[in-house]
Amino acid sequence: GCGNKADNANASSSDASAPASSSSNPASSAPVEISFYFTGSQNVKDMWDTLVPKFEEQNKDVKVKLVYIPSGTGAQPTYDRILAAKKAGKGSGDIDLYEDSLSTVTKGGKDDLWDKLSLDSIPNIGNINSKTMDNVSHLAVPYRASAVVLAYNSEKVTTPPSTLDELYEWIRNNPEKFAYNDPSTGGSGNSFVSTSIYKDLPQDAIYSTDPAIQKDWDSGFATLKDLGKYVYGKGIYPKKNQGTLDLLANGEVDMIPAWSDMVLEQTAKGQLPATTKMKQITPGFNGGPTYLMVPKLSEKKEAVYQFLGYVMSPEAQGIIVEKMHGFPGIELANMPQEIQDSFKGVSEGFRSFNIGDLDKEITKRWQSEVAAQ
Amino acid sequence: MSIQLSIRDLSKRYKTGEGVSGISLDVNKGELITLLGPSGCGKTTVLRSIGGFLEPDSGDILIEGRSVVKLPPEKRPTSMVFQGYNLWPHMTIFDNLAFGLKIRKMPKAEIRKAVEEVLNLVRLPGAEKKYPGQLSGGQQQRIAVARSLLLKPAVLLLDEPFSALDAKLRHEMREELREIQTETGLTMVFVTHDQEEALSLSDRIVVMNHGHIEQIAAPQDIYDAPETLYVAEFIGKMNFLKGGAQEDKLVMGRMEFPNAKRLSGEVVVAVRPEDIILEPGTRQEAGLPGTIKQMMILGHYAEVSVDLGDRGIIRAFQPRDKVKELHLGQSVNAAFTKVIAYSNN
Amino acid sequence: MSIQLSIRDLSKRYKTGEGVSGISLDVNKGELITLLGPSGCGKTTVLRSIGGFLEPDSGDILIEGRSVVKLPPEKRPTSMVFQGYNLWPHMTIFDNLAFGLKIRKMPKAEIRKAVEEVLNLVRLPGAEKKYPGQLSGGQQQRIAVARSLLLKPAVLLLDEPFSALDAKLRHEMREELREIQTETGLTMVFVTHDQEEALSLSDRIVVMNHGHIEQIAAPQDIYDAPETLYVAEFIGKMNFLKGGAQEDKLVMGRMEFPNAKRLSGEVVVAVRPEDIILEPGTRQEAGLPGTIKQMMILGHYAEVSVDLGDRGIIRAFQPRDKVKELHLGQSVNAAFTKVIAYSNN
Amino acid sequence: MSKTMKMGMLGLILVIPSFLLLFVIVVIPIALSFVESLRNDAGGFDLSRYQFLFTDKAMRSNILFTLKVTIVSCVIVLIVSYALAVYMRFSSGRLVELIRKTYMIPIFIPGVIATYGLINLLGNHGWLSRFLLLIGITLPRIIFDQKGIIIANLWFNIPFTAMLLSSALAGIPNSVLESAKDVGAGRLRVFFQIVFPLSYKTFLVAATFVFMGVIGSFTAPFLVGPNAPQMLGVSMEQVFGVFQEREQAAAIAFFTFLLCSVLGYFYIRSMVKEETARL
Amino acid sequence: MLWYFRAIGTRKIIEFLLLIVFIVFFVSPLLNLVVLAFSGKWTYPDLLPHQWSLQWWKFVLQEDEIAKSIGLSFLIAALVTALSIVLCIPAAYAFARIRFPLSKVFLFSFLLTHAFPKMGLYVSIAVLFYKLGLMNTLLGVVLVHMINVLMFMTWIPTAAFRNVHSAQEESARDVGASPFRVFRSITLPMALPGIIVASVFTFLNSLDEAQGTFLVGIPDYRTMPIVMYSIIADFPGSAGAVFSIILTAPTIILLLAAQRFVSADVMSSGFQLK
Ligand SMILES: Nc1ncnc2c1ncn2[C@@H]1O[C@H](COP(=O)(O)OP(=O)(O)OP(=O)(O)O)[C@@H](O)[C@H]1O
Ligand SMILES: Nc1ncnc2c1ncn2[C@@H]1O[C@H](COP(=O)(O)OP(=O)(O)OP(=O)(O)O)[C@@H](O)[C@H]1O
Ligand SMILES: [Mg+2]
Ligand SMILES: [Mg+2]
Repeated sequence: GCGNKADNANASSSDASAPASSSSNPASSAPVEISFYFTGSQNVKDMWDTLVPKFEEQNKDVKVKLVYIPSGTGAQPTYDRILAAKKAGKGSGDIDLYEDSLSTVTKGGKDDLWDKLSLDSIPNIGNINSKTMDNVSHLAVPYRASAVVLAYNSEKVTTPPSTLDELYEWIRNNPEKFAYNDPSTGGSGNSFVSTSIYKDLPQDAIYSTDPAIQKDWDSGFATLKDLGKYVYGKGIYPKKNQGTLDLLANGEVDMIPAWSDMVLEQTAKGQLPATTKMKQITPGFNGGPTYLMVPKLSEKKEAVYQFLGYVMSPEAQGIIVEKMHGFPGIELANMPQEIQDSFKGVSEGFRSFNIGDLDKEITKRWQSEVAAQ
Repeated sequence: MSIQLSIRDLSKRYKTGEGVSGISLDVNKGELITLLGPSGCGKTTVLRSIGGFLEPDSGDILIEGRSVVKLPPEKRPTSMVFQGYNLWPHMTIFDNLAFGLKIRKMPKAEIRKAVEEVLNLVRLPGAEKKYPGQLSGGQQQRIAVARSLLLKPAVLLLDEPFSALDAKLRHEMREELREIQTETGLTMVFVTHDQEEALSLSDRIVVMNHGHIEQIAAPQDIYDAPETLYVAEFIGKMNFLKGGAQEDKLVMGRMEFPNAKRLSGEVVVAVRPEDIILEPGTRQEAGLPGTIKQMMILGHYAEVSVDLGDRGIIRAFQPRDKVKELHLGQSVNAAFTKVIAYSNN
Repeated sequence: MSIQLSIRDLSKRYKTGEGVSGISLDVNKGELITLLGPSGCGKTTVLRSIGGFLEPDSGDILIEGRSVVKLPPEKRPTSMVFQGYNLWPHMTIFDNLAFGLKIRKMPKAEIRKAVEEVLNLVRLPGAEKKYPGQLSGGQQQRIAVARSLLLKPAVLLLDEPFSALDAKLRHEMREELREIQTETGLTMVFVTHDQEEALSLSDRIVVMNHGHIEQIAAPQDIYDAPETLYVAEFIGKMNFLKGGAQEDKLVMGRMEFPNAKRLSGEVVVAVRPEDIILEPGTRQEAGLPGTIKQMMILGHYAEVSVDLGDRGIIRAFQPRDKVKELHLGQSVNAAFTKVIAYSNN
Repeated sequence: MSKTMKMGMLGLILVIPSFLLLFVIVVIPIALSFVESLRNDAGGFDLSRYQFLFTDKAMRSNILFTLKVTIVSCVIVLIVSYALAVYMRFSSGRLVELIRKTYMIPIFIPGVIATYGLINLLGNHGWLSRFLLLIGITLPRIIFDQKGIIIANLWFNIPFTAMLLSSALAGIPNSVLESAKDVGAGRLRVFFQIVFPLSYKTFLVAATFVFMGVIGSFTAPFLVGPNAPQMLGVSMEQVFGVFQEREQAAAIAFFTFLLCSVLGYFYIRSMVKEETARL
Repeated sequence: MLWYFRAIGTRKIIEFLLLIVFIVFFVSPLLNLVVLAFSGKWTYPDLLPHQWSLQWWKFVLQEDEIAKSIGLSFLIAALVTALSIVLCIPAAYAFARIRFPLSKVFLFSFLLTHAFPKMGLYVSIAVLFYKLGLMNTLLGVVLVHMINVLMFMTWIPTAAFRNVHSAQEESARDVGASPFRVFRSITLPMALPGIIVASVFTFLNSLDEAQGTFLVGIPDYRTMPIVMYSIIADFPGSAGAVFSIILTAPTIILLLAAQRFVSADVMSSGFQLK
């Protein structure tokens, strides 16, 4: 996790951003085209659709082919493709840049799929919290982050809870007015579950991938199990992030954990009532950056680095923040002041977990213990 | 004889306007009466009204003096044999036959006995275990009749039960039905469009036309004295010729006949093929001259077509021996032994 | 007369062992020959072998002197009319008729003319635009015949073409086919299991039994002199009685007949119903005594069943007028005017 | 003889292309997944994946839940479809005509869309509950419940089943029914002793296809079903996609296949019987 | 349940009510989507939206992705239909007309497509397709779509061919048509209703296929249902409703166009193989 605490004040490298010039090779031949595979919801696509033309304008020698893989159900086809291509000895399967979550970074680390990214090839990596880069063994860059927050209907809820315990109490006092989604189908529910499970565990347990920790989950699961009868529908966990947002929108529940960017966007578009407000509790819900990875066997790494350099520049990050209503991938301190200001209130308590495959175990155990109770 | 079935001014019109009306008919106990008429004349409509499968618009139907119009089919003391697809293919012959009896809660042993008896009656003993699909068409129809007989209906209704069978089988079935009727003394209403079938089977024939009754009479009377031109056309083979009526005489060429009906002007003269005598040559005094156009041997007799020129072609039945003297294209003289006349309108 | 179709020692056995063998037959040009026999005797097998739809195991088939056994159906100068499902429901009558001509690349105008002509021939002028589904069964069969006629086949094959039609229509169609044959002079092989149809249509009849030919002869000869008991049973109505043969005499009760075939011992004596004379009372010298069991009027004649006691029941055809003198249960004397005898094995 | 050989060859040649396709996209994957399902954690081969199906509490309840939903759906679908088919067979009128013309449409409506519509209709604050609120009834929970899955199954399967059955009923001649009435059979007796036995084969066909369709379904149970227990289709997807246990998913798939095979056996047997009877 | 058996008076009423329930059951989910698609603001517990709007139509129609996906879906559906006709019709003809060894085994093997759970099948197929290099190819998508339709495409035409009476074929041979001509002019046209029904079914089924496409065709082959999935996942009700209508429209139009052919008898004959 990038561990972007709000008090990070690592502003030093902010002017080191040299987006276009860093490694451009003016071999004035035909531009190199790189294939960039990414997932996410519609707004992610919009964001890249804005960003890429700007980049191409500044870098005539590189073209970015955007390949959008819509979010939904199913396996991880792109990852499997890169893996299959490697096994078949067919390079990177024409995938030069790939965007996904932390678990894929970890998985690809094991399968030795990702290229190691260094400050030398991409100077703008310096804008990123170095601890975060170490966490992912420099195999990926976090280019944006979203936080999970409590979204609530301010007409019904005047004083929102500010800690997890207060939240539990609120849930118990307002039966069926809180909902979180099935953790296997969406990050916001997942975040609520893992935050609850790690509530009473030591601070850095959230960076541990040691399976031994599983036995310490018991009390967390006990709480979740107990909450079951107070949540929406006495134990209904909607599918997907949008599932709980729909419940909030039509007034069936008053409070949900949700991705800040989705709430912001949907409030702006009027899909959520204007009375919807957000609140981060402390310690914060498990949010998370989204990473960009370069397949080791890509043949166009130079061009990819060039693009990554641009993405990690404050200029690009500004666009990302604006489009995604999310957090920047680089340290907040490297961002313009107005952006820094806009994050007051939400960014506090933002944490990021890195528990690797344990996440799967959580969903599994949640499925059999909480859902199936 | 007591009246078993009485139909009183029955009317039934479908939405299309077709149907029957003004049907009145009394059937005596033990009588076999036939409804005869061309396709679409309403025979089935009458029969289904009796059976309860159609609700008449008006009129009454009495069986043994009791009105049954308000009863559903399963409550009526009638039983029906349909043209085809009569048996239930998923049941054995025994179950087919026993079905109605079981509904009547007859004890098992009795059912077995009754089924055995009726199978003997229709000459299919031992067929109990077979399925309908394993029987020939004729056998199936016999079982269908047997099934109805078992229920000892007050009136047995048969809707062209043999028309799906081939000629030989049809003949056999007729005889058998006749025998069964003699043995059981059942009252039957039989529907057919085959006049030969009607003639051979019936005590009386009801000739229908376009939803009404044309004539009710015994087969011989219908054959000998068809009341209307329509009946004459429909029953038996008949030749029609133009003729003239003069007071008490009917005149056709050189032939004269008595004018029993006192017709006048142009008339239609009907002659049965068997009432025509053909003589070689044209010298005869009476009779019409013609030439032989076609000859067909139909078993023990022959059908000879004679071209009478302006008067058209007539068909005559001749004994087989006689035909040996005739040949195609030969000039002959056709004399009529008996004619019936109808007014020409 | 030249021989149009010649079948030589044809054999065809299915895997089941059923089929035909030793079939030899010559058909003259312009002749209408009928294959007659009970269901399953192999009529269709022979016909389909001629048409090319079956490959014979052995034997030869010659049409106009040329062997055709090796040709596929589309190359043979034959044309076939099937029992049903003859027409192609997705084509208009015109297209149905024109299909074969188009394949023969006949010019359009000629096709139109030919179709019009043949439709006149089968008495359905103006039916070109209709679809088969819009015609009645009889009309469809007429079109089927027309389609075959159009191709001017060397031999026209008809496999029970009328058996799906009802009795009246069947009669009509027979006459029409006869007329068409007279007009066109086509050579035809006609399959039927209806002996009446065979008798009325054919120039010659081939009676088949269990895959072989029993007798080939003209209808009259077949009727008058059935060679075998089987043929006698199959053609026309026939009564069978037991009798004894003594040198040159056949003896039955008080009656004696000449023993033309020189049989001896117990024989089966066959009598046609029309060759029986019934006289009231039992005083007659010749004839067998019996009682009347059933009478059915069949149009211009009547069928009377007479119970001869030990000798069984016989059926006699009597003129209608004669029957009026008879009644059920009456004692009668049955005398035979003509009999045929068969050895009893 | 050689001709039958030739025809046989021709038949095979005509069938081979489509069968080959079937082989590649269905038979091989089934075989692969069978092999996969036998692979244990250690990489060896045994039945541990299948054992897990019956030993794991959640999995066991998934199986039971699936069977329950499937059987309940089948029973309701068959009853309602039968009623509908009987109705269409024996009634006349404009309404029936309309139904006859349109009842097949749902067969062709994309599953996602119908499910989506059902969610919006039957949800807690859905359209139906708004209507029921007017007359003071609160809608019981349908979406996120087995009721939702069953209702969706009804929506998807009734038209198809009714279609099969109505064509079977059309094949029963009126006279067969009338002769039963004629010998005195009441309405229920006519149905149970004549109509049903005569359409029983089609009934079996319908039951087979409804069963197969429901037991392996994914879209509807995923979108409207409860979080637990899950239908096997959903569970399979979760095990494969989220838990990434390919072998276990294969075992679930194969187990479902075995359940379907039971009905498939009866179906094929009855069809083959009919074929031989026909020849 | 046996409405028709009831006594006249109450029977009519019960019958009518049941029919209404029945119709409502099938129509209302779709109707609900229509209302939703045109709604602006529609909060609980209002029966109808208090504000109608075309906002989501504009939104959905502006996405050029949608037009692209519709085009792609139709292309794929057409390919699937064409390919399955080419592959399955000869097989259907063989099943109906020719006796050959193992024909029943072949015939019933098509049932496998329905007996094995789709989800499991897709997963295995993905594994296989990676090996064969069919992932994210048009051919791969087309093949996956064919899984659903192989059975229909074989069985329904088989029944249709069987319903062509052999006398009808023979009489065409008889008037001089070669076997091929017989097939072209007689057998095929007569079996056409069955083939059309199967093709329509195939086409629509391919238009609707989502799971398999998702696994095999992503990322390049984003068909309508895939877009639908992501819209359901990421957008609120109204957008999904709009898209549902857009997605359903071709189905309804095609059905109406083929209405003459789509009859219960033709379809169900395919499952009974009589
Ligand atoms: N259910 C019906 N609805 C409308 N018209 C009908 C109905 N049933 C019969 N008809 C019409 O009523 C007329 C008489 O029909 P009916 O069945 O009684 O004739 P039929 O004498 O039995 O003829 P067939 O010898 O062909 O059986 C026919 O014109 C027929 O078309
Ligand atoms: N394809 C076949 N395979 C095996 N046996 C057959 C086949 N076709 C006919 N048979 C048998 O061969 C015998 C003769 O059949 P064929 O069809 O020639 O009889 P048919 O005289 O035309 O009878 P019908 O009057 O019933 O049409 C029958 O016993 C029949 O069962
Ligand atoms: Mg009738
Ligand atoms: Mg035959």
